Amino acid sequence: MSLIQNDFVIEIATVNGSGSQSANNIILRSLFRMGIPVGGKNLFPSNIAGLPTWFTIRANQQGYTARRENVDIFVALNPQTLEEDIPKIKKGGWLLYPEETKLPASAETSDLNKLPIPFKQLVDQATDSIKLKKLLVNMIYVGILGELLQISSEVLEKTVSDQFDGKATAIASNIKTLNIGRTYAKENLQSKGFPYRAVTIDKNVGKILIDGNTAGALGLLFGGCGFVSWYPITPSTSLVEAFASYAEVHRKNTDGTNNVAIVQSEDELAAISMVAGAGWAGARAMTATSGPGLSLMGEAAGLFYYGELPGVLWDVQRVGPSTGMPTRTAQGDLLSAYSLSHGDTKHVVLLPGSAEECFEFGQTSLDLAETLQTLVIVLSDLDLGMNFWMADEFKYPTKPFQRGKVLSADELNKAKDYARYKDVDGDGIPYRTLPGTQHPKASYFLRGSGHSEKALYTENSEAYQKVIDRLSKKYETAKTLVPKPEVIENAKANMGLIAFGSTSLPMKEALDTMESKGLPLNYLRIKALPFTKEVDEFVEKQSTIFVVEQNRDGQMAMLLKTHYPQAAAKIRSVLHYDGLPMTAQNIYSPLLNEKGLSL
Amino acid sequence: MSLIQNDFVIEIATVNGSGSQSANNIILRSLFRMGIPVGGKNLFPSNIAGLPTWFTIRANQQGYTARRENVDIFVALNPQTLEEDIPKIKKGGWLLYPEETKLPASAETSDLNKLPIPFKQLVDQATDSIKLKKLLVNMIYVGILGELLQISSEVLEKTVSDQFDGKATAIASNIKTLNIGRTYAKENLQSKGFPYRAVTIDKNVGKILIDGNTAGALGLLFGGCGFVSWYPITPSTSLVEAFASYAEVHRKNTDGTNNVAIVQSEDELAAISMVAGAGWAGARAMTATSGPGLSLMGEAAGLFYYGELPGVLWDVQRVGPSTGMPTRTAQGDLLSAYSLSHGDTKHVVLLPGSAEECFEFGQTSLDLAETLQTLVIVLSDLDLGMNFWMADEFKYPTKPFQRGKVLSADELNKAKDYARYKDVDGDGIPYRTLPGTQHPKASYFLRGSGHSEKALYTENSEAYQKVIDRLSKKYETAKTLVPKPEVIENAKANMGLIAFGSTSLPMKEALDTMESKGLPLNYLRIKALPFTKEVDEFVEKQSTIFVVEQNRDGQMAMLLKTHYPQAAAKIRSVLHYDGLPMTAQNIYSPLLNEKGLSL
Amino acid sequence: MSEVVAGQNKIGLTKSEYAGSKSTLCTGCGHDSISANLMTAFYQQNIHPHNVMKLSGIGCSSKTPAYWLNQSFGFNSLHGRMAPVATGAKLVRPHMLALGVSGDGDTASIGIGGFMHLLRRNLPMVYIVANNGVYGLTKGQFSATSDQEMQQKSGKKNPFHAIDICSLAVDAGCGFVARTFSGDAKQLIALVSAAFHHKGTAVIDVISPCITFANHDGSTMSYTAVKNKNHHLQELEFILESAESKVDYEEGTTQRVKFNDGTELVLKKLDSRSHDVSNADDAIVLLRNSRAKGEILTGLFYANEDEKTLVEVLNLPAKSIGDMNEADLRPSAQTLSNILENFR
Amino acid sequence: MSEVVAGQNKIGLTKSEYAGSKSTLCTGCGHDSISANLMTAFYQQNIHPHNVMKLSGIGCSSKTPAYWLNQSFGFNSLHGRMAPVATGAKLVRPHMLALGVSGDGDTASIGIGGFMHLLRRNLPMVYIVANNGVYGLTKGQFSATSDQEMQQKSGKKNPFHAIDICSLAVDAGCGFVARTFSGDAKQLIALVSAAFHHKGTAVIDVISPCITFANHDGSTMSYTAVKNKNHHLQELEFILESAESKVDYEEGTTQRVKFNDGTELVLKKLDSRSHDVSNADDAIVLLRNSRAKGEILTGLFYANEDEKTLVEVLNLPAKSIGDMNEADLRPSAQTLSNILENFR
Ligand SMILES: Cc1ncc(C[n+]2csc(CCOP(=O)(O)OP(=O)(O)O)c2C)c(N)n1
Ligand SMILES: Cc1ncc(C[n+]2csc(CCOP(=O)(O)OP(=O)(O)O)c2C)c(N)n1
Ligand code: SF4
Ligand code: SF4
Ligand SMILES: [Mg+2]
Ligand SMILES: [Mg+2]
Repeated sequence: MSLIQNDFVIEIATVNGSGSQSANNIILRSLFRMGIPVGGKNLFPSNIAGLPTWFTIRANQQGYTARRENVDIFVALNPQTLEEDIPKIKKGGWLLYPEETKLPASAETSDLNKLPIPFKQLVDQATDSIKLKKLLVNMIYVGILGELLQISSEVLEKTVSDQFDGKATAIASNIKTLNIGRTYAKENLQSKGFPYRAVTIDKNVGKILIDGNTAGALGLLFGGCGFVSWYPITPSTSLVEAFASYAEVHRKNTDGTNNVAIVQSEDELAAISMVAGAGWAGARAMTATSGPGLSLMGEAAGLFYYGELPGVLWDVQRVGPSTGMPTRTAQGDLLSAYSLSHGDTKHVVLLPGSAEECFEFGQTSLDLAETLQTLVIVLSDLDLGMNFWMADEFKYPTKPFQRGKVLSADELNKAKDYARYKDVDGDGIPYRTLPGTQHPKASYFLRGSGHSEKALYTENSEAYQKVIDRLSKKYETAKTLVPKPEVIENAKANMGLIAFGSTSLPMKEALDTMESKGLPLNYLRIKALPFTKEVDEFVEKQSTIFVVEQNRDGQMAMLLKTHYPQAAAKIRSVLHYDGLPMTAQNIYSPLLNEKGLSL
Repeated sequence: MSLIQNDFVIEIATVNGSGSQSANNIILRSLFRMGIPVGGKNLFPSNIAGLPTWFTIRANQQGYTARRENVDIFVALNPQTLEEDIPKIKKGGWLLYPEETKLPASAETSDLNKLPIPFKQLVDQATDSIKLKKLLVNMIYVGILGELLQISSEVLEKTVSDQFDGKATAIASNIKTLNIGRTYAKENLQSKGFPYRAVTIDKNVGKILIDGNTAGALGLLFGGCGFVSWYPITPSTSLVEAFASYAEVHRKNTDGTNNVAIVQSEDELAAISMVAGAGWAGARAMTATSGPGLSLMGEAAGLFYYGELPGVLWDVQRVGPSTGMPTRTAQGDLLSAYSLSHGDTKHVVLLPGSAEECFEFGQTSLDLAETLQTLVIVLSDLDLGMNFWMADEFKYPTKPFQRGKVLSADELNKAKDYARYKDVDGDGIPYRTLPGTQHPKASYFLRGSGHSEKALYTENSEAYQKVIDRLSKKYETAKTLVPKPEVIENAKANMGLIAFGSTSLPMKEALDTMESKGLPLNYLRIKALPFTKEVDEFVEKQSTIFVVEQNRDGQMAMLLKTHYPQAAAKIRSVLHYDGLPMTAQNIYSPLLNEKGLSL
Repeated sequence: MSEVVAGQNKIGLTKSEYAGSKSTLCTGCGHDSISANLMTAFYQQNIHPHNVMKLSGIGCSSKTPAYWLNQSFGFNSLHGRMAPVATGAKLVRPHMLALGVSGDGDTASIGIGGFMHLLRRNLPMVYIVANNGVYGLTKGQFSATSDQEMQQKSGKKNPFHAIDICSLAVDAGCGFVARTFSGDAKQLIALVSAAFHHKGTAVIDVISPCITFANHDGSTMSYTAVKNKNHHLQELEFILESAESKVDYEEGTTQRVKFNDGTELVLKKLDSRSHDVSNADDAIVLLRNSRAKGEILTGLFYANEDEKTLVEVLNLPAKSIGDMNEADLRPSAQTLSNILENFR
Repeated sequence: MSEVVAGQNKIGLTKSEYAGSKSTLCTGCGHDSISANLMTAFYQQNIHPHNVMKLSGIGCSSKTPAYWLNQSFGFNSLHGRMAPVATGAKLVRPHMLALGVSGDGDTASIGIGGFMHLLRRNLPMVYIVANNGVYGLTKGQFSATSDQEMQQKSGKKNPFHAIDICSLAVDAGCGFVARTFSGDAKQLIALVSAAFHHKGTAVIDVISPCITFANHDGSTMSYTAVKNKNHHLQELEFILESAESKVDYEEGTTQRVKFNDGTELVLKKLDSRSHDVSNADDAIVLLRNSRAKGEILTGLFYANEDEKTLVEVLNLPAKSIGDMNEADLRPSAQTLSNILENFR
């Protein structure tokens, strides 16, 4: 038996509300602390308790931490899903299950190593409380996996105590249970030939393990967001809740007052409208939502665009259409976000592809919203927002906030014939004033109806057109200000691959695989709309462009074809839209297949 | 002096709420009744009374009835706008104005024939009532123009009495006033050399003169629309109000009950939601709105798409973004309508380009909504919806309603393993049942959340994907069912022009002009999304394609590039987006210019 | 009426024919009790599932229509849009019974506009608010019906006034307004049964504890809180005919609400504050006072069978619009010609 | 306080400095009177336009903020969204006075959700509903405040109940609820002046006839109807200090509403029904009865200075969020490191 070090996928099947989340976290984080690159994905149902949930952990020394199709080690605590779970396990993989579970026929015929575990008996040793048993049973498998993988007790126990953050009884009972599992494994499973091992290495120096929603919340916190209005919706809720809990502490003044206003609104129409009012009044303001909420914000989005109001709308995408699958991931809101609202409206869209970028764009989005005086839509997704991503420790921002062209009373004194909607600098970006500015020229009347450069009501064709043509120019200016794409050129390649957002996670693995199979590709990851000149250049250079995205209709490909008509004919779509986080195989399989290359 | 017969543009400038509308109508309709092709455009402000309004009438024997830039005969009843109005008048054109009006300097220097008219004095002869004077003064210019143009008294008076539909006193006083104007002109203006003449011809046999909103309302009436919910918004209001007033009479049973339910809702979210409920329950149901309302309907639009609910959303477009210019025309909602709602949603969109098509699509939209079990968005616009268009008399529909695949209890008895969302016929269109069907298999649970073919809740990737892939297939089927484009090939041409909607009105004039100037073009007018195979073929054949549309961003061009990547590079945009109805010159000028051809 | 067979109701259906799919709510959720009681009411009232439209918005509460009457027609719509969806459906099929289950977030937050305008229009339907004072499905945020000072699990207190579904409904002119508790089978079933027979909109605010996010100390809507604070205004009995009443109530202690089809709801006054339920002013003041005291007052607050319903206002015919076809909906060729005459 | 110069108010501004652009409404529109009276109130109350945020939705009424106080900061937002827009703006600049003008359609139809939740949150602002019972800007359709049986110009009758802005506001916990008539300068100015000093949301329902679409016989909101049906509940006088009152009222016939800044609104009871305006129950019942009688009752209905405002609930600091920058909004580098420790 040859050992397999630091390269395995564990999946735990259970039901939600059963408390396995913290157990899974402990395994994940312990591996992370051993310096092994890891990723964790929680596949949960859209209800509160009692339905199937799966948690997968991938540990991989090369840093391939995306989801992977075949599970090496499967912990089957949910007999209901066992039948559908068995096929997920790799040939020769390992199945841990409660000994009383009757395995389906498929388990018998599959090439599997089966480890029946006396969970009940073991947890009985840990506690007499029925309520606690339900929770602690999860620590049994933590202990067993810890022993099988040879995660040191020290690391595991430290992680447990961090997880239960000072709560001594909880820590003690969890460690006790964990060790019951551990001991059981030591005594009973050593001879089974379990090949996977976690070995301490040093790949995670300077790294953190975090979800994108928390990262985004931190970005907004350090980026100076002063106003948040939101209406709860999965999977964006945790972003605002994280922001609120940090702000609760870190925006609190010594007299107990708060340097932030957070309002849970009555619906999404109100949430985005509040942001409009707050942005107008001078706050760096934002709202967060998901698909249905995005649609409800359509009318107001047009007001931001046309009235030139700063604001950030953070959309954590889930599977549509309509209510869709609220707890599954997708990138299906791209087209809606880009042209959200009737009439000629188009938005600046940021596309974070990592936890670092969630943190960074939390700040950039506010800077751009104020600089460009417009709505900035950040499109994250459930995979990026709610799963566990490795990231470089976030860098403390040193640059001041970019607040754009705001005229104070003093500056107004100097300004000759100031007009709110006039292009003074040739970049399409006008100057604005804030309510309360003590100057007769400061006041103007913001409206979503036809207005002239002087912000006066108009139905005059030229006056109207002047303003909307300037808005087009401003959108051109945005191209020079939005985040530039990530580009990885491959000297051997003449074809290119374009992706964005959470598709970045499996990309390195996919590109490496394709290169090794004879399909080297140049790679560009778009981080924003409008497309910057780096995108122009990349598109021009490739002989064929594969656009990989997580939606059915190839929405990014549509936008690319539209913006690069000369290149439209060479654009091809690679689509994945089943609601599950993207794997490397989702990318390389169709491409290698099509090129007649085999794995 | 040579006479110009049946080829002139009259413009009347006044303020809204002054009652000139009926006077203008009388001139327009009298010319129409003389068999001369005419078009009438009302340019009105977004308030109720007191702001500038212009009405233009174009009479043209060749049938060029679109707006034209240069006015031949200008009636200036609004001194406030005179300064800006003067330049609109053609060199050598005619200006009628109240004698007491002080003309601006520009009027003195321009090459104009000025006819000061003693309006006050003349109307004083008509009535002593101050209130009536305000209204009747408009009939003075009707009389004068009638005389100048030599519209027979008989025609004019008959039109007046039809206009005031049996109200004897109103008819008498209007005719009296009209004749005061007429007499004045006969006595004072005959020597002025006014060259324009209206001469009876026979071009309008079998024609009517109607606005698209009324035409649409009639289409819906005869198309079997049984449920309407709406929230007032310009310029869609008159469609529903017309439908309601016809339904009031023609859907009334002898016992006073109504074969229609019309609900003025509290907002657009409610309006479209009511349509969803009504469509589900088996009615042919619709709502009408304009830009802001379209945006508010975004969330529900996704429910129609994914839940497969029939319904019609009639959007009479106005100028955006945001509130924009509510009384100006545009085609800026195309992209929003196409992909209305988050996630992978795409809609069937109908694009009527004439009053006939408003009538026809009033029926077709209901047929398609039920056949395809989806939302059908009809995109009209203010120009088509509210201005006066010539049309062939509408043909009474002879075909039965197309109600799609609805299973009765009897049919369910025969159906084996019926499933609501299953593709039985290979066209992507499933079978549905209506609430109340007395059969155990009839019931299903409609939801916008993830569902299987059996309409059961699902978060399963394959089950989910099966349904949304079928929706794509259904959209393919739609291509074979939606109205086919109008195509006019020109043997001399290798380039093509694509347009849609109200841009059709000036198109003949534009094409004729271009051909005469050495730029013959093939022409295709799109009537629907998705594009049909006729569009495929046309696009393929042209060496260059000019896409003419009334929006800033070239939205139709974007969709064409997206759908025809091979042709993307040859697609060029011709855009007009100042809020005014399209003219032939708006089309041919940029094209001739670019080709170095001169007028 | 056909003979009644044991284990079947008067229309020959067994109770299991009123069942739905398995609930996916948390064990112990108040909403599951509502489902169970609704099933009983439908069964007892001999309503055939085929004649029922069940509607909902989005939320744990709005999932429940999937858990009863599988043989009826369900529409799980959008968050906050149950009211207008029901309006469209009911107007097209007025003969069917429409029952909606919404949540407090679904009704009083995002859906308050639709709710209030439904009441103004008096759409014939039974409108149930499964009210737990929180957004269950998004994990326990306060809703607009959360009592002021109610605590979240985290200890965070709600700073805002609660919207009282019942006083709001009475002031909006709703002709059947009641409150009950999810677990109070007797009261709930009596109210729902009566609501089936009310001609217009019937609103029933059902306090329905969220066991996961609002069942702790500090929650004013926990099972314990409801137990302690629930005051029954009346004892309720729904009867199909005047003669049927099993109980002989003392003169003056009862009020009978008569529905147009001859059925009645008999109210036996239990509380000294028990008012004349035809008096809306008294109902509102009673509700306001009881709210101020922090109690949960249950019973029927207001009843009025005189207001026109939307179906009546629109004067819809006996034949459902949903069943109409060319003959009903397409005017004649002559009509078209006549109309077109005006455009010449 | 600086000396007052003739033709100027105490802050040295002339009345013309409170002017706005020329109105584009119909001649005789009630809304124009509201504008004129608002200007006077701002002038008289010595409020500097620079310190005012004026907000609106969409409608004829919502256009009016363009017609007064050109030197203030205006936000003509979206149809039905004035309330949330005001919420965002006011929280960011709590020191500025926020006054909104909305219509009955804007508030009671499409905007009812935002309105009710604004009231729940008690956002400090003056909320004026310019109420004409119709959608003026879209040509006279009934709105949610149209009285039942009110007729359109065409003779069509409104079949639905009116939403009563005032009883709704009282029940929702609003602490300043009044009604007046656009043309009643004295009452309107007194109410608006007092509203400027109220700590939370002040709702003033201003009956404002639409001369074009609702001024005919059969309209219950025409000038004639208002003239005939307007009953003043009280005579109102707003005073800056207790001592200032010019009138000496008889004991028992007056009530004084005191605001936290020492100003007062003196109410002299004119109607026998005149109640204690601190009693919400009485206010609601009074409003309901008066509505049933078809009269237009004007005056102050409810006042309560005790409820926390949203600014207080959020515990916002003296410095406006709108004036904050890095120093106030960006925690330290150390804080970031500490936080990141939890993600290792
Ligand atoms: C437009 C929209 N916004 C937000 C959500 C997320 N969401 C789902 S349910 C819910 C609240 C449910 O609360 P309630 O109606 O009280 O039902 P409960 O779960 O408490 O029974 C929310 C906010 C959504 N589905 N749609
Ligand atoms: C979303 C949206 N829907 C509809 C409209 C059209 N619209 C403009 S004003 C208005 C109603 C105005 O009524 P009200 O608020 O009572 O104001 P009034 O004109 O009567 O003063 C409507 C429906 C709109 N602008 N936006
Ligand atoms: S979260 Fe609350 S409301 Fe939702 S199912 Fe669980 S107990 Fe019920
Ligand atoms: S339509 Fe009515 S509300 Fe609008 S401006 Fe004219 S009078 Fe005023
Ligand atoms: Mg709830
Ligand atoms: Mg109004």
